[in-house]
Amino acid sequence: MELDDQEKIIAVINEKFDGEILQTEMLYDFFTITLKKDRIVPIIRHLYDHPDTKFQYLTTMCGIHFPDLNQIAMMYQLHNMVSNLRIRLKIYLPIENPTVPTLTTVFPAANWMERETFDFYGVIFEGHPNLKRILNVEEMTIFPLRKEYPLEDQVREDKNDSMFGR
Amino acid sequence: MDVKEPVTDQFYQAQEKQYSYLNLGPTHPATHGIFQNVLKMDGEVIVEATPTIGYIHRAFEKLAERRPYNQITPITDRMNYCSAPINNIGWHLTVEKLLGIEIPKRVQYLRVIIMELARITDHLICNAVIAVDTGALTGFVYMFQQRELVYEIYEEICGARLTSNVGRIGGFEREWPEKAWEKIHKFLKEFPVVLKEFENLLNRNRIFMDRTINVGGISAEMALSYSFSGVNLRAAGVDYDVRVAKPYSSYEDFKFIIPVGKSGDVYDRFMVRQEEMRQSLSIIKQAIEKLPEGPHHAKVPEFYLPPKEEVYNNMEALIYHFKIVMGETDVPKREVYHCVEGGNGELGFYLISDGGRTPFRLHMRRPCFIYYQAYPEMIKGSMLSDAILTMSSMNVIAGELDA
Amino acid sequence: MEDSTLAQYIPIALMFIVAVGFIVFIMLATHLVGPKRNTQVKLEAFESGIPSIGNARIPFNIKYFLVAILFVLFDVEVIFMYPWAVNFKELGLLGFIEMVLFIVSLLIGFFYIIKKGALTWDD
Amino acid sequence: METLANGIKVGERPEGIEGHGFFATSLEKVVGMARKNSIWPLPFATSCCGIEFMATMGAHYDLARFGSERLSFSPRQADLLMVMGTIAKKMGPVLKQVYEQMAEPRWVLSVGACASSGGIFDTYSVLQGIDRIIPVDVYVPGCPPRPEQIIDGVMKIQRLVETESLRRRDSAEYKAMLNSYGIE
Repeated sequence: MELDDQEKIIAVINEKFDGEILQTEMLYDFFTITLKKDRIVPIIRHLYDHPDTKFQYLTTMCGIHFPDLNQIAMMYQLHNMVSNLRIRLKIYLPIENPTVPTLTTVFPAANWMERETFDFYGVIFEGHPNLKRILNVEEMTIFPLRKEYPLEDQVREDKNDSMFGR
Repeated sequence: MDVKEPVTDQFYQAQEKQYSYLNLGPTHPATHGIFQNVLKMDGEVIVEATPTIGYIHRAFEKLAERRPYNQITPITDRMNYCSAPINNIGWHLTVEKLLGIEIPKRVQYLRVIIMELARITDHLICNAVIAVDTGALTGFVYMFQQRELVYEIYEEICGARLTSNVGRIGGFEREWPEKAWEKIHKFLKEFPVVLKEFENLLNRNRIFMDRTINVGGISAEMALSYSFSGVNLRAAGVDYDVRVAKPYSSYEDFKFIIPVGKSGDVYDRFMVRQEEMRQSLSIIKQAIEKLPEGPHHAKVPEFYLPPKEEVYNNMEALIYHFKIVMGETDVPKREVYHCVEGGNGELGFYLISDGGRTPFRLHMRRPCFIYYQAYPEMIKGSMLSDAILTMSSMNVIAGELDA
Repeated sequence: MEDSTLAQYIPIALMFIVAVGFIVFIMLATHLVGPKRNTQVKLEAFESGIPSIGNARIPFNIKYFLVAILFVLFDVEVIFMYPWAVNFKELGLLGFIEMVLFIVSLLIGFFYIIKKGALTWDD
Repeated sequence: METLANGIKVGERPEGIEGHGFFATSLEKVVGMARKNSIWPLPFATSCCGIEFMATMGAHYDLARFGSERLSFSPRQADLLMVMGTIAKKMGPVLKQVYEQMAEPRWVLSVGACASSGGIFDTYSVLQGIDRIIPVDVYVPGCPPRPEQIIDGVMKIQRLVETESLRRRDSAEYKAMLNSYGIE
């Protein structure tokens, strides 16, 4: 993605949301923009509609837990199929109450992706049609993908750690 | 009571409409996998479907955070187990992109050959299952026999039949044995004949066409809004294929067309897969003709296990060998996303490494998980038998659905 | 040999008894020999492993019932044609006319059904 | 395996008193032999082992040679519950329900490392082995096991079926074993 494309995208964002961009960098072939957390959906809607950018395909979305920063990052990847451009938007949420407005208004595909992120990281998506756990058992209380929870399930009795020299 | 007005009408309006609930549940022969749909039915017609998934959720993403980089390959081929080599090589391409390893041309061509073989087997099983769901049971047995031939090719190359764990970061673990080439040539000669037979059985078959044409269709806009990718998107009319949009592993050297459907129904998906199998065959032939000479792995000993005689003779190889086997190789602190054209869509790996021995975060873009959301939309108002046909034509694989 | 006509039927009766007897014997034997464990869970309805919701006995559309009954009706009509078809030659022209009358009377019923709209499926 | 005059090999028959034109043996042996060669499997196929089971049922390896041609997807007519693939915790109650609704006498074949012990997925969401919730008769190792291994597992089940006494299912220790799993 050449330089002028990057400027164009930054210009489009700054046109209506000046000061929202915290940092932009070029990671391999992905233009990554880190934004403030509260106006993410209007920005994505703006990128969706704007004739210069027209990012109308949500490739994927996931959460990332940074224990040392005490934050949960949300990563959205958008794709403009006509001009084959891909960008990645990142926002950082405090771990106490990670809440983000839902993206299902713009992309219906975000429905299950958000439910999965809620299931793994506990990020609350305001306005989501039915925000429930999708992959895990409903009665599960912890958010398993967070770093502080162990990988193995704790109720097993046969594989105690002495066997593995831990 | 007014005699002229028939009594039944009042009785009929008085009763509000009752629906029956059918459980297309986890253990159901028609779902070809483990997902559950509670169907709200009015007689035979489906009014509403509420899916429930996660019945074989195995926490791949958490598991990947505890394993060194070359030990994650066995996990990836348990995602879409119908075409395991594509997942493995997709993962290896991601790590090589992160490390910036330069892959020799020969390895890229070998990878293209085994990925196209895997694509053929994936489409084989899906088309055979569509045939089974419309009642043509014999098609499945013949198609599965072809899959056995490809299993034998996998055995020659990497020892395993289904979960192949093929290749390493940087190339293949050994040069492909002579027997593997023999079997590939035999497969290339035999398979088109059987594929032609299977097509004559089904393509212009009156029953098959009536059962599949404009059943479970989806428009291009709706497919894009639900982030479809792969065969289901191409059947809806959008010609997006990762091998052409973002060529990887020297796909740009080969000439192949992308079959595109019109109305996105089951018949289009079936035909797109049939044509893609033929395109894969032509890619394999081109790759075999233009196969360059050269090593079967890149010169990067700190990630690719050095050969044994080197390990015994010089010191660096011994250190590299020890670090790789103990999984202590440190990876620079970077973030990368790489996507591959999998059996049923764009299979992406979003990898963040924090310099340690295991990935900090690995998110897998699983095409099944994303496009299966549209299933309740697609079967609203259709008959029950069409709903089962739509599900098998979308090639939803449970392992990839709830990773 | 006055009971000869009756005697002819003994083999058929024997074959009938053996058939029915075999079925009864097998059912009884498996019932007695086979182990049984009628627990409460086992007697519940099996719905793909999930406790079933809703109730199956609800009023459903009349068209399903109509199609079934009409099939039975016309199937019985076909059964009457078998004896006629077997000795088609002996019955000659008279038998043929009788059968045509029989079929025409049922065809009238068929047109009535079509006009009445009993067979329209997607309302 | 004795061969007749015209070269046809005869399967091993249960021992019994043999005379001119008759053969007498205990009812148990006859019922055992009948059951052994007509097992109806319930393929509880969840993930990769399910695809390997398709290969076993395919023309190349053909499980039908051992008498289990007819798969029964409803537990009512199933004799052998073949659990193939990973069983997550969400799937546990479903498996227990299917097992309890199977008609007696019933056997369980746990195919693959995931079903037998959770396999490589030692994670928070996977049931570490189905013998935590239902009694298992034969375990088949492998991830996924080759079709020959699955067939070997079915042959071991056949040996169990043949030598099982008719009154085992009503005996006290069988009931105690079931109660230990919470199945009455």
